[in-house]
Amino acid sequence: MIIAGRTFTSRLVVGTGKYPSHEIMKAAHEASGTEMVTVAVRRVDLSGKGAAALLSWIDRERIFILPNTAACYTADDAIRTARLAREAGLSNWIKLEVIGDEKSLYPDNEALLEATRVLVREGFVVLPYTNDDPIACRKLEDAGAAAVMPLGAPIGSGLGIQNPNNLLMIKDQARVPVIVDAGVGTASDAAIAMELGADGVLMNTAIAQASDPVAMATAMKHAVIAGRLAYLAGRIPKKPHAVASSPTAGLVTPGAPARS
Amino acid sequence: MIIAGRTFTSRLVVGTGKYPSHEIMKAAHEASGTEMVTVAVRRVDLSGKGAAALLSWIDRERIFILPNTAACYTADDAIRTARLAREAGLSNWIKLEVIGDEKSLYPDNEALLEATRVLVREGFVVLPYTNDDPIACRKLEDAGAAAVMPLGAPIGSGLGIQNPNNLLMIKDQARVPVIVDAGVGTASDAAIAMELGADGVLMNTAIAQASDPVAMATAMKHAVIAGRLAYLAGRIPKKPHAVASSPTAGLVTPGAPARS
Amino acid sequence: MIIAGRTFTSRLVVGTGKYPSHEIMKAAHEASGTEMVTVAVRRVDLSGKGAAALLSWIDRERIFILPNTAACYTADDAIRTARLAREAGLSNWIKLEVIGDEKSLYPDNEALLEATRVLVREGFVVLPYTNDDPIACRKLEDAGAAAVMPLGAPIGSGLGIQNPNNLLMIKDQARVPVIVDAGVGTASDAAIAMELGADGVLMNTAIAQASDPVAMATAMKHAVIAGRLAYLAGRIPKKPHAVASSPTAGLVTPGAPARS
Amino acid sequence: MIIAGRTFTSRLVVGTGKYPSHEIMKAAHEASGTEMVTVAVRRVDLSGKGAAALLSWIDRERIFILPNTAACYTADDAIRTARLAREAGLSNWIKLEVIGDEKSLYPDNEALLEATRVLVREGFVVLPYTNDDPIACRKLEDAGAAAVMPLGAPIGSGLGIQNPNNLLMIKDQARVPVIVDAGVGTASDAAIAMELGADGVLMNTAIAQASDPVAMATAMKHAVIAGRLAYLAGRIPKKPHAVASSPTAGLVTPGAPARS
Amino acid sequence: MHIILNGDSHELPGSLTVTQLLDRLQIDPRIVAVEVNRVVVKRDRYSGTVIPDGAEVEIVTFVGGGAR
Amino acid sequence: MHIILNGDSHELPGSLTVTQLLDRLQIDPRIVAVEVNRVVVKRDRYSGTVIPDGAEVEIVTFVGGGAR
Amino acid sequence: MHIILNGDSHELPGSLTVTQLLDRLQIDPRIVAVEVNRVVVKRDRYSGTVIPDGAEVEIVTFVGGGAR
Amino acid sequence: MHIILNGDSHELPGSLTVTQLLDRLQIDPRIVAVEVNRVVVKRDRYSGTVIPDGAEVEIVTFVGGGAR
Repeated sequence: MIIAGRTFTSRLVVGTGKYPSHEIMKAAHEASGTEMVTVAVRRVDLSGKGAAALLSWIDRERIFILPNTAACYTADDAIRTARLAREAGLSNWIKLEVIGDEKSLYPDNEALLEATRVLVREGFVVLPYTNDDPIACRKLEDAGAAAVMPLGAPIGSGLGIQNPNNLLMIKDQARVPVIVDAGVGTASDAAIAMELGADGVLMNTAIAQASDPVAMATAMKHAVIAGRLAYLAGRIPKKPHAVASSPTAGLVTPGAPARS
Repeated sequence: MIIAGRTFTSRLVVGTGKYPSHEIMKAAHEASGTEMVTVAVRRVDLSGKGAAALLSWIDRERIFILPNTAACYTADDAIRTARLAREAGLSNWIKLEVIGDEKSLYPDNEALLEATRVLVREGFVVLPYTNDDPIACRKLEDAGAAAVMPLGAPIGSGLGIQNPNNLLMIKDQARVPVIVDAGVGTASDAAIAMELGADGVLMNTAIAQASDPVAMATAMKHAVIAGRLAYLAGRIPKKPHAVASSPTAGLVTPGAPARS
Repeated sequence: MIIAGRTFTSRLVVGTGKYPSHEIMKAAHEASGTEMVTVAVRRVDLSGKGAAALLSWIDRERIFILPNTAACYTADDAIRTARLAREAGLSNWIKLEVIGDEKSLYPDNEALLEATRVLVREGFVVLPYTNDDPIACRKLEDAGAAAVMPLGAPIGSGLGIQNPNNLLMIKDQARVPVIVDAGVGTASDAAIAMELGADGVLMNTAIAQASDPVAMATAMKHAVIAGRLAYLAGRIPKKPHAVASSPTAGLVTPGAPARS
Repeated sequence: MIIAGRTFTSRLVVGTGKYPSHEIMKAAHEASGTEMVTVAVRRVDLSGKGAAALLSWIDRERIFILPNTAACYTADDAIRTARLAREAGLSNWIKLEVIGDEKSLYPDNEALLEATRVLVREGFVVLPYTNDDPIACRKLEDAGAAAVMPLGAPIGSGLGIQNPNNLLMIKDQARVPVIVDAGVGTASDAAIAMELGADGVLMNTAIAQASDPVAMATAMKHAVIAGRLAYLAGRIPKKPHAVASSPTAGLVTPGAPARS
Repeated sequence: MHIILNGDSHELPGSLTVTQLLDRLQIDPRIVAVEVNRVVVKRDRYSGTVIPDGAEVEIVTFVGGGAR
Repeated sequence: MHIILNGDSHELPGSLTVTQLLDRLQIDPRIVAVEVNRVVVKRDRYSGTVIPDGAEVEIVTFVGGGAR
Repeated sequence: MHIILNGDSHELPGSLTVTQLLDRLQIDPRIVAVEVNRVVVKRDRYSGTVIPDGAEVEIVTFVGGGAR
Repeated sequence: MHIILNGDSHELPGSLTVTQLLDRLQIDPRIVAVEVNRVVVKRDRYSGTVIPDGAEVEIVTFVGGGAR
């Protein structure tokens, strides 16, 4: 997977939140084989209680860090957060989130597009979190996004890919990598995303909140490889039951052919 | 729908259990437009408390009564219950149930087949409750069943039709009516069963335990008509997104035909 | 269903295109029980061949006509078309479509929002065709849309409701009617849309291109009633198989509980 | 996975038919990491054309050979074939198939049970191919089957697991290994089978008929590992959209539990 | 005299026919079926069938129930 | 005089009002709408609106179409 | 002498044991199984089993096949 | 001197540069970013940037978080 000229061997991008401990996070990152993790930007805790610095738990020799603008609800907030993230010295990449609704955590595509345009002009490598709308993805790409990151299902829902048809449409038209961001609940969900043609998958809760995050991280590593290989290998066609003697035979499950 | 020479205008068969009251049951039966209801056979309550006789709440002018062998776990029990039901004077029809497992309430097809053979020989009109196995359905038909009643999902589960492909296979081969028995949860489930080609649908919990049984009974009446008409009307084919230049074009979408 | 103060007894809105003949269209409209049909705006044919005027085939005593801006690809085009439609004298209602992509026929939500704002200011009753994005729907509502019309699946695809979760989210927040527009293929799809809480369903191809459009129109009438009643009646809960002795028992189908 | 006291490190069982060539079969077997392959029993070709002996293309150091009774339509045929297979000297294991219908290739459970009883008495290690009926699986287990092999979908259909609920029920009660046999089309299908708790997966067409069988075999190796680990890791619960104030909250989403 | 009636032991004053038993129990014969020692008694044999001492008697009727 | 009518060039004998144009084209004014140079002409202005030379004129009506 | 071999009629020069038959057919005995008149012949009985005239003989081996 | 630091009011002994503020707060400058009055301060300007009285100052760092 190549994004903005940078090559990633692993197609699995993971988060850094909601783990039981930093130790488990580190072990899960290693087990997942990931080469890119995303981190949030927040105010330093001034209470004196030096929280263990997150970055010290990430193996930066092997893992690229992708700051994000999680919890930003306007284009301005997201732009400001992106600038701070860049100045914190990691890179000029940003996982751009502009949340439209606190409950669903769905993106505000209008504000997202605006922020993408501004940040691309300022030289950022922008990876926007968007919904699974092919039109929004095309516009983000036209605005200079280095990848598009459509959601598979609501963040943290674990529902899996809700609308495979949309992902097919998005991938079919995209000239930048498509990374499914949010919605994965278990390994097969990641495999399905890859089988639909996604270039990568981003997940956090599915690993961090599993009963055994390290085992789940290993599962996800295998699932992404499995899904990618299956996509490339060319699966057998599906053969639903063919209803005899009908012009629409087998076309439609669970629909049915016309009878007189 | 013609079963054993008897014509039913309504394709909806309903139960008589689990209603909040006999009054509501009667109103729901009327709202559903049903012409056949199924009743269980149980020991008379000798405690003196004359439970309101069920049959007095059923409009036998319009509704045919189909006794069942619910709660029988062996072929012998089911056969004995069927004989008692016949002697109770309603008819020689029997909805044959031989339960294989208390938890799932799935049928024991082996015992069911045995009981079907015996009862058909004794002149019963046998309507066996079976699972959605095309081979079992064919054997029941060969044994003389007047209809086959495959389950859509576990009894009382409300999960809807779990395996549409199996129903298509069953219907495709059947020369007797196919009535989906069990698993319907809401109106669209009944419509789907009919769109798959089922000749009728039998349900109890979905109506009796709805918040408003009479409204749900009305919904089911419309749903069965809708599904049947849609089946006859010949639906448009499904057109999943066609991926232009891929060897796996369109294949990966759940429910997609092999070639669109 | 009340939209902009106008009450519709039927919750089914249908189209006027792709019928085998005007006669069949008229019969299908009648069979469907619809009280609102949508019509496109096009240049008059000047070739002298007076095409049978569409409007003469619509029973305007019983059916309200909703002009649309189909085939408009920019906000400007859609606005201009809406103004023409109003001047043609039927009403100030408009089914607003701004198409973003010729292949998918998905809406361009950014341009749609812009056109909605302009037309609401000009006094139109705007019913925008949008995708199933809760954030877009909320913004359209905030912009003054009289209803929101999220798609269930691509126009003409017949795939049915692709993302029920999105529709639940949209309906949960909406203060204007939600009409599922596009994607219905057969009766159960319409029932499902209504069971999810939609206030209405709009369809064209599913009826017009069915083998028997009039039968399918009747099916759809029943399906919409069935789905609405089932929604109001309060369905029974779904009970997937409960796996014994597990803290996550029954939570997750097709996922699975943790084991040691 | 331990069957009849024999331990298999790999949970993937594969077939030996329908490959483009023996060379590709051998490479696919190796890529899949399988430790058990199934072979059919057929009359020797007496035409003099010494077909390359299948067994010479199987690495018997690492791969256990499981003869099957494919294409047998009666208990007698299957029993006779099993006896021949045993005498051919590989082992006393048999993948027992008694086909009930040429079109669906579904098992005849009645005959299957009879053949299982006979062969178990004769000392065979019997692995019966059955449908996804929990009652049939329990009876096969009671008859002495060393594992049960329910189908996920029709043989060769590539439809994936059609009824996850049935597999959950089967696994929940089984005291012998459950191996999903037939129906897998792509990697995610295998992962789903394992996530449902299956002990193993058997497939042939999905690998042999893929555009690139070796790549698909590798995909399947990873998918089975991924699914197994995800099962053990304990996935996060699914959280469908919760509808605030509705009696039917969250119920209507396909696959959603009643309460999450 | 003693019989097993619907699973419970039951004392009778003496030898009874099915008709007499139903009458004694105040049960309308039109909506029940009767088994004596696991054999169904035809409706037109009620008055001619004497229940033997120690018999297992089942009297059943129809109650609500369907696909649960 | 020359106008662009529904995308095609069209010759007119001279200066016409919208009413006159519709009449000449035998179009029933009740079921169409008219745009002159991208501005909708109100129905009650048809007789008072003179179409300028070189104008782009659009005459539209309703046809079948819905969610395709 | 005449037998039915794998479904087809087959002429033999005279009475043969299973071992001799396999040898004549140039079949490696290690990867086949043999049935004579629907009864499996144990491998260690090949040399002692004489095929009767008119016998139905089946010689089978393993071929590719799985869950199709 | 008074500033708003990460949303809370904060007293300073006098005029400070960004470098001095971080030092005073014992914050490693390598893993934070600083905004003064909503403008990001470039890292190489820390020592030259004096924080004005009443300024809104934000000091941020990276914390765990992803697609939640």
